[in-house]
Amino acid sequence: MLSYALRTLTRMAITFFVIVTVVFFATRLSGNAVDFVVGDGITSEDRELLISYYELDRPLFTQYLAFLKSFTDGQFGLSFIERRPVSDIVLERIWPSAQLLLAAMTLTLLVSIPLGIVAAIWRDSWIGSAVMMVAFLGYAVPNFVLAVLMMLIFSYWLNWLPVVGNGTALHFIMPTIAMAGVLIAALTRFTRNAMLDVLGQDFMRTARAKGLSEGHVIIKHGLRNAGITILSVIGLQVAGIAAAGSVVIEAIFSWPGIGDLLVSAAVRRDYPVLQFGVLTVALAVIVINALVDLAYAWADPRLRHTVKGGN
Amino acid sequence: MTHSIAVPATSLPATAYRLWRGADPIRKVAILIGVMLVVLAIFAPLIAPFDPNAQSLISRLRPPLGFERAKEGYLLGTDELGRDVLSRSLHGLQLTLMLAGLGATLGLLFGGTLGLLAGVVGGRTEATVMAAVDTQIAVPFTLVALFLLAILGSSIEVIVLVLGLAGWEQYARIVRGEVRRLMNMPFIEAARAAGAGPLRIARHHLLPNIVSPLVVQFTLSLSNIVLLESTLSFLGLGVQPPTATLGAMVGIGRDYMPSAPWIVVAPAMMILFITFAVQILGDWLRDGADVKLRAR
Amino acid sequence: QEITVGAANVSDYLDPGRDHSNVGSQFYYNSFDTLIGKNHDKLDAEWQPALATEWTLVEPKVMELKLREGVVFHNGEPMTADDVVFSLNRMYQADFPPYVVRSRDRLSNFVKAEKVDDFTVRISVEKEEPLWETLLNLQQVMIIPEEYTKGLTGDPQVAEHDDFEAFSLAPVGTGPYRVAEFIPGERVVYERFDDFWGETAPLARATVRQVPETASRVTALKTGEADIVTNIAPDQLAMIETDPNLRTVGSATPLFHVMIMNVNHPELRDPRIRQAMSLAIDRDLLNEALWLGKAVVPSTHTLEEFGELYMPELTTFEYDPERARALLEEAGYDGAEIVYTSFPTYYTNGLLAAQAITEMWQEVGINAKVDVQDKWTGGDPEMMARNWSNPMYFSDPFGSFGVMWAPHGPSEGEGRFNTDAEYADIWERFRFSSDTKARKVAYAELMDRIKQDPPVLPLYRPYESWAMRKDVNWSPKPGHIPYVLDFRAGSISFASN
Amino acid sequence: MTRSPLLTLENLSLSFGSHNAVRDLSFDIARGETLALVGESGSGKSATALAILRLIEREGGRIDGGRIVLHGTPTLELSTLSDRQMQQVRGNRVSMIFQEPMTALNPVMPLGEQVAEVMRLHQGLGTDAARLAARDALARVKIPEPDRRLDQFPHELSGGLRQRVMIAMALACRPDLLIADEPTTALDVTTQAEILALMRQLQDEIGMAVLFITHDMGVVASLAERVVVLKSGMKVEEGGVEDVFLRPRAAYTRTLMAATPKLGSGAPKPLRSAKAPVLAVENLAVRFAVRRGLRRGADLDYHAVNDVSFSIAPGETLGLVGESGCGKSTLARAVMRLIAPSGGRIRLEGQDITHLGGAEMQSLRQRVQMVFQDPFASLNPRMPVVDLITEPAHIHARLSRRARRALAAELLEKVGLEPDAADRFPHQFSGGQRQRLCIARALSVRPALILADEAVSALDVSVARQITDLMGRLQAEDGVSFLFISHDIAVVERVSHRIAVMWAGQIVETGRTEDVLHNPQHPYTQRLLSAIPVPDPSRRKGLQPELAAPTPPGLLLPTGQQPPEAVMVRVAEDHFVAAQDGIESLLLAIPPQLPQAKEHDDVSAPAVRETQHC
Ligand SMILES: Nc1ncnc2c1ncn2[C@@H]1O[C@H](COP(=O)(O)OP(=O)(O)OP(=O)(O)O)[C@@H](O)[C@H]1O
Ligand SMILES: Nc1ncnc2c1ncn2[C@@H]1O[C@H](COP(=O)(O)OP(=O)(O)OP(=O)(O)O)[C@@H](O)[C@H]1O
Ligand SMILES: [Mg+2]
Ligand SMILES: [Mg+2]
Repeated sequence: MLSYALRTLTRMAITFFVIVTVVFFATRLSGNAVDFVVGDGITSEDRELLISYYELDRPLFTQYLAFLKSFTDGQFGLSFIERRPVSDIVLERIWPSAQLLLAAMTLTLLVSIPLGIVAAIWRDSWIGSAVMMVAFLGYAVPNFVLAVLMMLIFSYWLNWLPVVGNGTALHFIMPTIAMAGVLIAALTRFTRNAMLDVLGQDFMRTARAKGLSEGHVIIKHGLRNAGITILSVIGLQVAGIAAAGSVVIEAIFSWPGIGDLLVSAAVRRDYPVLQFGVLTVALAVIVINALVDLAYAWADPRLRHTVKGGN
Repeated sequence: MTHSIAVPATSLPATAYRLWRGADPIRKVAILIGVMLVVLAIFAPLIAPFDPNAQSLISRLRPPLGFERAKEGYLLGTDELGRDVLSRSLHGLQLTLMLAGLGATLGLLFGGTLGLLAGVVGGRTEATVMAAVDTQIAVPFTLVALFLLAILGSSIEVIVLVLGLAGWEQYARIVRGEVRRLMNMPFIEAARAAGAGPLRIARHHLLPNIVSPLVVQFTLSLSNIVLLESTLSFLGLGVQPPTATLGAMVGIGRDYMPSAPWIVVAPAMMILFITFAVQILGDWLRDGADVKLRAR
Repeated sequence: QEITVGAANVSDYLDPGRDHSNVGSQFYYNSFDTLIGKNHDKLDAEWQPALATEWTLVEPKVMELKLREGVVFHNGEPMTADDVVFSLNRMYQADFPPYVVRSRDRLSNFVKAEKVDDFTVRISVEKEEPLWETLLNLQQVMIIPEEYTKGLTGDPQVAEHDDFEAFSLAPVGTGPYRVAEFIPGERVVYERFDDFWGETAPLARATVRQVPETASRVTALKTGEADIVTNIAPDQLAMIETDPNLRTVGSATPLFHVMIMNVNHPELRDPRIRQAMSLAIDRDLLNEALWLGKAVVPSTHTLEEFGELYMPELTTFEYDPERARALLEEAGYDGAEIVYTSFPTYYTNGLLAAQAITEMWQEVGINAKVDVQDKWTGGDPEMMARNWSNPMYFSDPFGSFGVMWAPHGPSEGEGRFNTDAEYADIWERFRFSSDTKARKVAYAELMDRIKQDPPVLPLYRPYESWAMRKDVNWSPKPGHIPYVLDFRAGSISFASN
Repeated sequence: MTRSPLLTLENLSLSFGSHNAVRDLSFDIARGETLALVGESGSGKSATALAILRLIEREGGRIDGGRIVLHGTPTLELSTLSDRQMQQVRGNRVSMIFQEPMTALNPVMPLGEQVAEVMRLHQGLGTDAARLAARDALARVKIPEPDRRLDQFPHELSGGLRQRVMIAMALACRPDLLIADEPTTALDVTTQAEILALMRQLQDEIGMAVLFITHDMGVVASLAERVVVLKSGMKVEEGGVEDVFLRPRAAYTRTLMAATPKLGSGAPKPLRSAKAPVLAVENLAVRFAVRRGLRRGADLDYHAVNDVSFSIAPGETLGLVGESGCGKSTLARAVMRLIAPSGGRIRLEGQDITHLGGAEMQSLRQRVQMVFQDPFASLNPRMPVVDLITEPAHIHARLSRRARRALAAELLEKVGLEPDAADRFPHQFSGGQRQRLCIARALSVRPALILADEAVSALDVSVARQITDLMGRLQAEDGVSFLFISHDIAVVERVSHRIAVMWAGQIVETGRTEDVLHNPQHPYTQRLLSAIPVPDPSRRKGLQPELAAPTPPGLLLPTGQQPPEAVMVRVAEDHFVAAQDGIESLLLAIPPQLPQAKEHDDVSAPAVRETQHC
């Protein structure tokens, strides 16, 4: 178990280091920050001046070392654009994003697991098809179209829901739904498939032969097994989908989140923010995945003891 | 010597036909829509009444026929530069389907090859590939796309490349997982016992058996790519104007959703139909490919 | 009264000295003062006492200013000559690179400020300055507290770079509103500053919140989450106007959207090609179509705000596709692809105009293509043509055309514009003649140079719109530089209903 | 004897879609009686069982007609009950155990919970009471350390133990009727014997009736009181077990009886050939790295095959027997060089192939072929038969398409399949036919040696018979040698010239078939032989294996350590037995022992061992 944890940690560390490096060089390759940071209309001598002020004139490798070193000072440098410690900027943005993601995940789980089960049980009837159709709809609408559409209906016309920021619980409704749309579609489909796999297994027959009611069989025996499979994808796919979704959703609902921050940092080549932001997100994803892995290993007794000692 | 690769009875057309016969009406409708879209896309240049890029600044933002201020001949109205929305949608459909097809194929080739390599070779290669997969999973793809587009510029080729890279890690994971599973199957051992080398095993024994999960993933990534393309356009990173893609039309047109919704409706509906049809197809193929379900 | 403004953009930092962006201009006037003020209700310059109560030229190159007594900074410190000298010299004798840049393009004639006594300062210039008041009314020379700034980081006695960096996050000025909260890129919260030296601010609190998506801004206005929203594209106006609770205001902002051309690009070296590019663009059509006719299409690089130097009579730029074709022919244009680069979203209608322009170019036979780039490419030798804007940083041709097209100025510095001794000579006359007539003549000469060998085409003064609740009385004032959100007394009020 | 019926089936007809699985089936089961339902694979046995529990609809089937009546209080007509009403019956009055002990248990639920669930449901027990009851249920099926088991999961138990849990679960509510659908088919003989003994004992305790489904006539003979024989969904015979075995009336029953291998019905004469062996294996060892820790000492190796030596002469069949997991397949795979041996030498037709490189090895592969344990899994599901069975030949000789077709036709004929099979895919064949495809594939290169790994274990007796006959024919015609791997000793006896008994990675006894079977020396061999059910009701004996299991050496060892080496001791001509150093002399001193000697009658509980490495 200990060596397993150690291996996982090492692997995480390596992934992290690779990301650090790739992100660093990718940011440098993708255009000179000066063009973005200081903007238009400066003379070449001013340009030189600013380049050296932003320390962009140092050799790439020195910059890289400095970047690595900035991990130790707890601030991770100063944003080129916002002129404040990167850690402040990123940390301030993470919580709203996490909240939104959490809300979206909760909604997703609440909706898609029952839907997936229904779709699996009635896979051959119209109910199953209908559920899947609805789920697919979630996949079929670009999330920003869904977001703007909701905004027009519920705010512009009906004036029921607020659209700016994350101030109150009401603020969560539309962003959460817009973000969960794709997730629900994905997870419903996944739950259905996992459930279908389980439904065909021998132990389900055993459970029925015991005289358990159908509901009990499905929930206690079926879902428990399917759940493990579902868990394994949540970390993998969901993180990616959510990260992609958050960029758009945050922009539309003026959500002070990290997705929005990263895109604008990327667009403006705010290297320090971009680097640290990507790393934070990556770290979050890595940690979430590791947690999911752990949860997976914990939930699946077959993985709980990798090797049982000999006798 | 001609090598006729075995066409299993579970080949795609056969599977598709079997599925079609057993399909419920909803699915049939969805598939018909899909087929119709493809036909529309192929014949877009013939059907489209106007040059998709021809502007007419004086007749911008005209609503579809039947509404006040509509412009003669412009069935679905005009966009923010007075271009025909219908013609742009049709051309956009064509380009979008092409981008999605190319992108998904690229992802399949790239991710699939890496996954195959990882699964067959194992060891260090596998560790490296899987580390790359982990890395990709940890870095939101939107950012990768952003970097690539920034470094390489956003020409169509680069966009195809970017779209192709989206989801490569899924292919790699799937292929590697399948390969690993298959490598433990006795029939692979049987092939080795027969004297088959690694290449033969990969080509004749692994590939045919990975096809169906790949097909399913392919359909999934097709619709993912359509959505991704629209997200890129939303961020202003998509195909360069004035070229029309569905994503670009929706992404740019979103500002007009309150004031001139018709700009967005047609392309958005097309996106909806495409992804919808593709999803159903994929789901369907999955059911068809699933031996366990078929045994019933 | 409190209001919330939904702005398309909120600044990433707040420092009037280093900033000259269209985004930043929105914010400074509420919180900072200049030495010499201006009547913003008027188009023409009418200078008013602000932090300085009197100013006189004591020598041809030295101005002495009497400072207003009893002025207090937002942090409670009283304003003295030390603060003024510090504020001015941070620009005049800049060594903080961002200040150096701003100082060089507009304040290079200023040598230093000196304290005479606690409420008197002297400012000296290198050459006799015809634009004293104008240049003392600049955003860049707004007054900030010395002690506070120096004390922000490191040694409290020394103004380090980091002090200025820190200041831009926690700005302190003398204006009627203090910045109570500032989250870069997200929101600025103003609170009424009770110790303001002038007329008390009408609002107890004003929040400017970034709402980047157009549809979201309009919706926020509908839901009441915002009282005023900025940057409404002309296409959206009609829809808002249909709502009985809302209204819109707008004006042709003192700024040009321009098309710049790289005179040094191999394909464009022949001026006739650039003239053709310019002549092919039907700017009135652009205005009609994209701006619903509300923008202003100039015949030369001039703005009404220039006062005496306003010269609408010059025809430096015009639409003549026939001549364009002829010139292309003459120049032997070989059908080389001419790329028009555009920011994707920065300028209202920018990308649309770009597409329309390329279409117009194609009309006259130019093989044109749009290229969308997020970054500034003005310094890129590959750049052929692109969109840009030329704001009026202050109301003088020097504050608009002059900042960008001076000899060794930014445009030349970026290598897409050339000047020679003759140009420099005309420039000198335009910049420093004490006689307005002479300046006018010189400016006309410059315009002629531009016409002969065009590096730029001003497309139009864009029509910028704000939308707000019907009961909010606010509109952009004619005397301001572009985009200023002026919430001072007399600038905003509410209809009682 | 008056029989009071517990369950009556009247004219039951079942179908799956358009396929009629069972037609017009009638029989009844008396209280306390054991009825065996036998028949070839696919004859409708499971369908009948599922119909009784009314689970058949769930599996996609249907009851077309007939009645199923469960007598008692109250008498119920099961065929008309609603699902809700059936839930009161299932697991309570009628319960069922299934063939596959691994997959029939929920892999992620603690065993205790799986058993307790039934108690809570049918006996209304509370959580704690149910847990206690579950513990007792586990104890009743003689699971050692029942307390600990409550919180274990299925994968932590050996197949035998899992099956006990299944039984505990099924018997938890003391049902009137227990349906056992091939409960021991997946287990090896010794474990099977233990389970059957247990079932018999519990049946006596509880007094329930048992509907026992199997196709193993040996099991039937030793367990059942009455027998119903099914063929293609129809009852062909019904009667007392003695009648059916001794005086079968239906033709099908007679075929079935004839095909059933009976231990002691004679082995092929030992070969006397002076020719050099086709295969000679010396001191072969195979290790698997099971765990690689960070520290050196933490590495564990599993010694699947240890110090194994044997040889096979041309035209000879060596039977390799041993319980599941003892290393038979691993040995075969090592001989094929599919896995690298970690020690010892392999000589094929005189050539040392232990360390041959890939290319050289490839050309030798045509001399030795393998028929894999699981015929379905060893056929690529996406390849048509013509390509499948000619693949080895194609790889070695690059055949043209036409040549491949011709070869395929020839091979198919040889193994008794229709030529049109060439264009079909593996899933379109029955188990027996697939096994023939595997053999055909092995034959495509005219090998000198075929390693047949459990080639008939998955088949029912009549089909198995056909396969072994086919192998015999091949041997006679082409002089092929076989390494015939099985745990079914009766089959091995019929085909093998010599036998090697494998146990815990080692060959513990080897000799001529007759000698080993009639004069087993090693305790494991003795136990194995005693556990085999004899398909003859008149020779019914105590069901428990009569000998306690010898303790196997630990095979999972820290890297570097070796399992104890056994020494082969010659006890008769060509008959060797492994001996640990200590008992070697002892063994040599003791005169040969006959397996019939019943010295252990009083030893009751068979020692149960967890096999954690299978
Ligand atoms: N779910 C199903 N769908 C369709 N046909 C089925 C299904 N289950 C069984 N069958 C068919 O019904 C027939 C009877 O099957 P059943 O499982 O009862 O056979 P069995 O006698 O138990 O065989 P075995 O010994 O192999 O278990 C077979 O022909 C089988 O192919
Ligand atoms: N790749 C492997 N890694 C680790 N252990 C293995 C591996 N392959 C087999 N084993 C172990 O080696 C032992 C022998 O396995 P093998 O398959 O040879 O048994 P067998 O005698 O053929 O059993 P069966 O009758 O069930 O086929 C088993 O305990 C198995 O778990
Ligand atoms: Mg069965
Ligand atoms: Mg085996």
